[in-house]
Amino acid sequence: GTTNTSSTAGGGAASSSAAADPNAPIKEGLKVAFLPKQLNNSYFTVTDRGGKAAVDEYKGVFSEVGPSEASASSQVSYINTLTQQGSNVIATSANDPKAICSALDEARSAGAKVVTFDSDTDPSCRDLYINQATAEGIASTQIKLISDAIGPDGGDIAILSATANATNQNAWIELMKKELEKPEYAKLKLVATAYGDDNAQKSQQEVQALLQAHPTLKGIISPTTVGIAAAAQYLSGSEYKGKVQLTGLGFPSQLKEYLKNGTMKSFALWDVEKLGYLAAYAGAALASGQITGAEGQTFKAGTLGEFKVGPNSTVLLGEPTVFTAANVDQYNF
Amino acid sequence: MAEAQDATVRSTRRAEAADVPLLELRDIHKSFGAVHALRGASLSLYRGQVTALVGENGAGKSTLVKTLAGLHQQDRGQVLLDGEEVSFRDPLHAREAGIAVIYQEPTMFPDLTVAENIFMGRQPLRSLRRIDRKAMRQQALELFEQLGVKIDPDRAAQGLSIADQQVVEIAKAISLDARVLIMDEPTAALSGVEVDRLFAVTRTLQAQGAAVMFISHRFEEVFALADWITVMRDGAHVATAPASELTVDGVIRQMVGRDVASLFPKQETTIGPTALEVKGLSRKGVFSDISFTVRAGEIVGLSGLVGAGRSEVARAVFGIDKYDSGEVLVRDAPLKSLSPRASMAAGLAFVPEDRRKQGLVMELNVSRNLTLTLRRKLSRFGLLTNQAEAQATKEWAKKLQIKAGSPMSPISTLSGGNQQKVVLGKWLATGPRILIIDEPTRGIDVGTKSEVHRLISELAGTGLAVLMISSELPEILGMSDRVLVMHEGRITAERSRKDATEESVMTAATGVDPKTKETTA
Amino acid sequence: MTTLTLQRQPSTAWLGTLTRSREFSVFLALVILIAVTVAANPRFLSAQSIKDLLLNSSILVILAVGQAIVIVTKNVDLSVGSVLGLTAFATGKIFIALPDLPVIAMLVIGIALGAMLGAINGALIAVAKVPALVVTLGTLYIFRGVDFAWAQGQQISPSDLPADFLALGAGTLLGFPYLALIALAVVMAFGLYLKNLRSGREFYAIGSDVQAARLYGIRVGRKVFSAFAISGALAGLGGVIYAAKYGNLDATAGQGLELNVVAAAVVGGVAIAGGVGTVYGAALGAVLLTTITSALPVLGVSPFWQRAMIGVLILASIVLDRYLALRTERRLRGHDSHAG
Amino acid sequence: MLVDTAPPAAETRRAPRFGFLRSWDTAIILALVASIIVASLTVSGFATSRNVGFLLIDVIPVLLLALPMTLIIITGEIDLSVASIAGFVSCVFGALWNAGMPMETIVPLCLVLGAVSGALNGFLVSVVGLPSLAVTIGTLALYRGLAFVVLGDQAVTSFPRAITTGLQAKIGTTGIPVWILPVILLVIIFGVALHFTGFGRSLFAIGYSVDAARFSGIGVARTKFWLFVISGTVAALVGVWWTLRYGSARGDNATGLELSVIAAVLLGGVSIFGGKGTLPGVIAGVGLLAILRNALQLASVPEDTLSMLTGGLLILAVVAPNAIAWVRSLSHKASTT
Ligand SMILES: Nc1ncnc2c1ncn2[C@@H]1O[C@H](COP(=O)(O)OP(=O)(O)OP(=O)(O)O)[C@@H](O)[C@H]1O
Ligand SMILES: Nc1ncnc2c1ncn2[C@@H]1O[C@H](COP(=O)(O)OP(=O)(O)OP(=O)(O)O)[C@@H](O)[C@H]1O
Ligand SMILES: [Mg+2]
Ligand SMILES: [Mg+2]
Repeated sequence: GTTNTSSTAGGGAASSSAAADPNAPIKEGLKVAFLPKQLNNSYFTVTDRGGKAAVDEYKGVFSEVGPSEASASSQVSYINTLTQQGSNVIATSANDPKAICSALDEARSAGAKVVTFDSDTDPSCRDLYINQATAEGIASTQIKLISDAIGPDGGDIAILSATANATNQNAWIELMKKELEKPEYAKLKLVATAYGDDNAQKSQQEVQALLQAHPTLKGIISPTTVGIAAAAQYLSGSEYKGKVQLTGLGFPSQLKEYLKNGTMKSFALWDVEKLGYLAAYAGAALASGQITGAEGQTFKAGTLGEFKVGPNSTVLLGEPTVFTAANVDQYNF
Repeated sequence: MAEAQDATVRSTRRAEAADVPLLELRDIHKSFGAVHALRGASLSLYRGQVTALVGENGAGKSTLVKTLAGLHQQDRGQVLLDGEEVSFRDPLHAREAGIAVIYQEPTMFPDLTVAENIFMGRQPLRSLRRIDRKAMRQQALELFEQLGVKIDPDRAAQGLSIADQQVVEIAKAISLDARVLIMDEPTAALSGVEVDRLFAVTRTLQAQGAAVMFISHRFEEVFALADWITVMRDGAHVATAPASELTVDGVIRQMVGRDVASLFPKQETTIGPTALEVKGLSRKGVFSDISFTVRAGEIVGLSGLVGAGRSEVARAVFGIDKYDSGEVLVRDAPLKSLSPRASMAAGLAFVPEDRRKQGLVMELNVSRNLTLTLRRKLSRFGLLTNQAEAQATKEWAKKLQIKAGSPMSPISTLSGGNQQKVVLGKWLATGPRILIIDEPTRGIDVGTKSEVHRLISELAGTGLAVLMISSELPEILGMSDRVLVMHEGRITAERSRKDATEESVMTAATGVDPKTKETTA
Repeated sequence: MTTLTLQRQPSTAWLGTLTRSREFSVFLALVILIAVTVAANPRFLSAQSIKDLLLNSSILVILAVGQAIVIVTKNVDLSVGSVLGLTAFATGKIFIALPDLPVIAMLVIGIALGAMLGAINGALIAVAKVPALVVTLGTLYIFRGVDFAWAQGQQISPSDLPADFLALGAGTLLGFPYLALIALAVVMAFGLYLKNLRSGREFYAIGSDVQAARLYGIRVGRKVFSAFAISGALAGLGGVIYAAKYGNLDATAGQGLELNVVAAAVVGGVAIAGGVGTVYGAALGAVLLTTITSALPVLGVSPFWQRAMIGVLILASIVLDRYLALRTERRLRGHDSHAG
Repeated sequence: MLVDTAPPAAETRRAPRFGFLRSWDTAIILALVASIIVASLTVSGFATSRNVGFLLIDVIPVLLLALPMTLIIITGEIDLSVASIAGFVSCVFGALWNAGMPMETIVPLCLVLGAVSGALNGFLVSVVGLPSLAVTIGTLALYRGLAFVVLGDQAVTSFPRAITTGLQAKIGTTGIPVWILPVILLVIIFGVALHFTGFGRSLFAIGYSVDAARFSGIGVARTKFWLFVISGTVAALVGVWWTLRYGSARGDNATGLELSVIAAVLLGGVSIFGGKGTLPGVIAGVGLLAILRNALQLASVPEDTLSMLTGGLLILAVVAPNAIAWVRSLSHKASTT
């Protein structure tokens, strides 16, 4: 109801139903706000850095706001504030796919464009989702990495996740389980999933418990940056170093020590900075009317080149990068 | 010791005492906000002599003590020690100057052992400045022996009866080997035996040259111990004279500025049907097989030594504490449940012995305290207003002549006696049929005491059944229609008013025949 | 009244005292927990696993000691998690600026920084005479805010820290991790101080009855101030150790730790009402809580049940505490004083 | 008549009708009014009906929880488990909804569950006699744990849009949410109970002295027990509200809310030691924190500053009254000498 009326009143701002003009210039002075899951989280510090770089390129006004602890309710109050401030673009990573929906609806009805990145919301309450890598790609890469690290004999593996509620973690875990059903991974057996709550100490204790409860454990996948760093730190100082393999998603800067000292052989991550950069450009494209979020539309994202909107109003950044001792020094995040 | 001999010893000592007092207070003034507690108080303490300080409740005695102890700083006036002016910043400073104080209200560390309570901050040390626990225990035992009591130095202070707490306080004060010993109503919680022991110890200290100040509302104690008596009224010095030159009536007249009517204005009443009946009440380790009745219009005195378990019986009857077996009947019906609420509903009222902890909420004002038991009664349609409370307060403050700044004054700013009146008031206002009253006049001055007694008597006259616990034998004998005596958790005697004599009650209370005791001594 | 028995049986009395003590019951619970876990999985008692347990609990032990001292004075320090976070981050920043700083110097700086933060708490509480719970809840927010404002999302990695500093976190001496030895030293030092020195006993006096403590001439304000400074200093020490142990630091280190620290002290028999408890108990409580977190997954308890189990254990331990206190009280009643 | 020993001090003469408003409460209410005025004038976008709507709807959970918390803290206890109970109830709500139970049955069941959860706290505190700080640290972990036991890593989000948006309905164009009205009614009920009934009087007495309250015939254990039951029930209400407002039932709902609630209550002038405090002060405390947060967010003040500000205000709340008293005593001394 309110969406239609307010978007016509909003003048230039295009809505999904309006036609896109791929050649429209990016408006100057767009107010672009980044709302991560949590401030002071190193992952989002990097994405937002990328976002700021993009916004500076197209002469927008960048701001970063967010809660100090990852919770959906405090994101809602920030979305409300942004709505009230008349933001043109809200780029957010959702702590809960549903909980921030009605606030985002209200923001969009007030004329803001909503881009989600890293963690999506319900597709109906945002204009575009920037997918860092396909969930399938993330899952299959990690299974492949652990399989390669353990070797052809296979064995028991475990997953160390973040919190039990982390939506994308849970999606990846499901897909990893599917991936393991493939015949080439017949010798790998997932024996446990533990939750380290993205807390270093808890993560380490969970790793210790996994190792004791499953003496035959050969490998651990930790698809969360806090978890993998804590696990690597523990393994490197324990008798399991080099005997139990570790992989997952982590920052090269945090983990290069452990690649070099033999605690782990490889891990993966997408280019986090580019994720924020792309989200900022996608928001500008939406707010300038270049795209509406419909499938098949294209827009140019600064130095990253051209991107195409896929099904479900999703834009894909690319496939994850795999880091090994050989290439890790080339990255600075 | 023979009295005459004692008196001569005292008068010689007085003659010896030089004119320079060991400690002297001159024209002390002290205000708390608008309350002018001291307005020209003076006092002199001499080496080897006991000075008693007497005055009505609220006269400013305790305030003077606290000024001496360094707890309060006077607004005006001088404190002289050995003729030199001093000013005590804090209690430590006063203690270092050789002043030991027993405060009116015991100050204890409930979680620490008794020995540690005595020696906190002065614990005996061994190598490396470590505390020597063995020596500490030994010294505590020696102190208790001197006081003739047996308290385990290693037990926690928690759970000590008020009397034992007072004993620990005394032990603490004498362990300081102080030059000046100040005792603010040390005997209020003690019974005759302990009081005698305390006096013996005091006399020893006195003989060693200490200056002693002693506050009490019991004149027999004042005259038994003191060389000098100083009278205060309304925060000011009234008179100081040798005890031997004074009489009880004279002192009272100076204290209150008028003559006091009879201390025990006992009215004859017609005794009605049984109001309260207690049958076979027992609680393991505290009291056993307690049975008695109290009838309408009757005052039953419950006597005994401190620690006999009287308060515990009262608490159990009122529903504060649980009991193991037995029954409490109010007008032939058992109480609905074991709770103060049920007891109040049945018409019981209970004035507890420890007014600061049990009787009053010290942080609330007079009005809120007085009406705390009237929450339901004063409510209209479930709502309670300040006006209703103020009305009730005015009425009872007038009836009991409560001295306070205003109904909104914090109760903590009232003197002990006036606080006690508020406790009485809050219970009398409930219109009870049975009143249990534990130490009704503890720490109350003569004037007020006589009023309280008159009040109790009058109430009994209107058909109230009263169970009165008291450690003061004259009070028991003067007020009771019937006397029950407890000893070690059992009722050992019951005497009618005419059969109750000091001797017969004491015999039952101590479990020892005084005559036998004398022959063995 | 029962007759008095003042004579004790010296030969076995200490045994009775020991087994009746609160610390003993915590210790017993710990032993039972370990025994059950080992029965289910013998690897729980392997050398590596014991080392892990010691390492895991050392930070909580150190913080619990400080907390115990504060709680004994009838106060509470909720800011310890934030103090730890701020010092941990400061440690990283200082090492980035001064990579050659000796490890010992860093420990001293951390302790001093923590003591300073604790002194802010202590000063507010002692001078302005305001409740500790409120003040430290306030500084919990403030110190964390400073941490956030300083970090601005910055992350410190192990590669930013000197190798010998990281070795402090993982290294061992005669098979004992350095961290466990530091924690043990802290526990012993404060344990002896609180029990055997006059100045240590004053903490108990204050917690037992402040008013009485004043009358005894104890300088209450100064003493409470020092309790908070100690707690802050130990949290500062904990922060440096945290940095050494985890290497990866951001501004969120130690977030939410305060409840664990208070829980450790409470489980260890330090009464919230003040005046009761020992740092040994608090330390045992910390080890017990850490061991529970380690043991539950080993026992195969579903991760979803773990938190609930910790709650149950905290409740069980305070119920036990109450039971023991009641027993003591009953004993005191049977054992009375006056033979007048 | 009282026998006046001295002229009563000036403050004792104050009209007794609103005597329960102590100086700090008055100060905090004034601060609230002042912050509203200043924010309206200086922060663009603050004084709009949309923003008022945002503000009021976000303040509901803290406001609700602050009501029983005030009573509990006044009796000298504390309840740290409220947010965990809300989270637990939220998960049970989700699980029952998933199981196909109608809303009309679920909501009362959830309230009962909250009451039972509170009753466990109440039992341990009042009957067993344990310190509430320790007990509710335990149940904080327990109930949050049970929330995860119920829903595990799942979230239930299939609530009808009609209900979730209906909760945010506004009264006409005022921007004031409809659902604030029953909340205000509850505030009034709690306020009257605390300040104008015998029950309220007994809470203050308990807070200052449990013994004296018991000896005055107040059922201390019973009162405390029911306070915890009420607290649990209100927490359950918040759990239900939270679930529907955000359309999502999950284990971590309302995490950490207890500290915000306690901060607001203490800021409102309630003494953590019990015995002292007023409901108007608490409402002002809740409002002040919410308005400052909202206004400063609108003014793009960063989160770390907001958190420092919250902490600073809390400390100010306890330091200021003492500082004022100290200054007064100085000037009093100066005038008497
Ligand atoms: N801290 C205080 N604040 C305000 N008023 C006080 C304070 N302490 C004492 N007073 C007042 O000072 C006066 C003297 O009190 P004090 O306790 O010295 O009397 P007292 O002679 O010891 O009486 P009692 O025999 O009842 O113990 C009383 O009016 C009392 O209300
Ligand atoms: N709080 C308590 N906890 C445990 N035991 C107690 C407690 N208070 C008193 N007792 C014990 O109960 C018994 C009776 O106590 P108490 O001295 O109060 O008796 P009483 O006859 O009422 O004396 P009085 O009324 O003269 O003080 C004693 O054995 C005492 O040690
Ligand atoms: Mg006095
Ligand atoms: Mg008694």
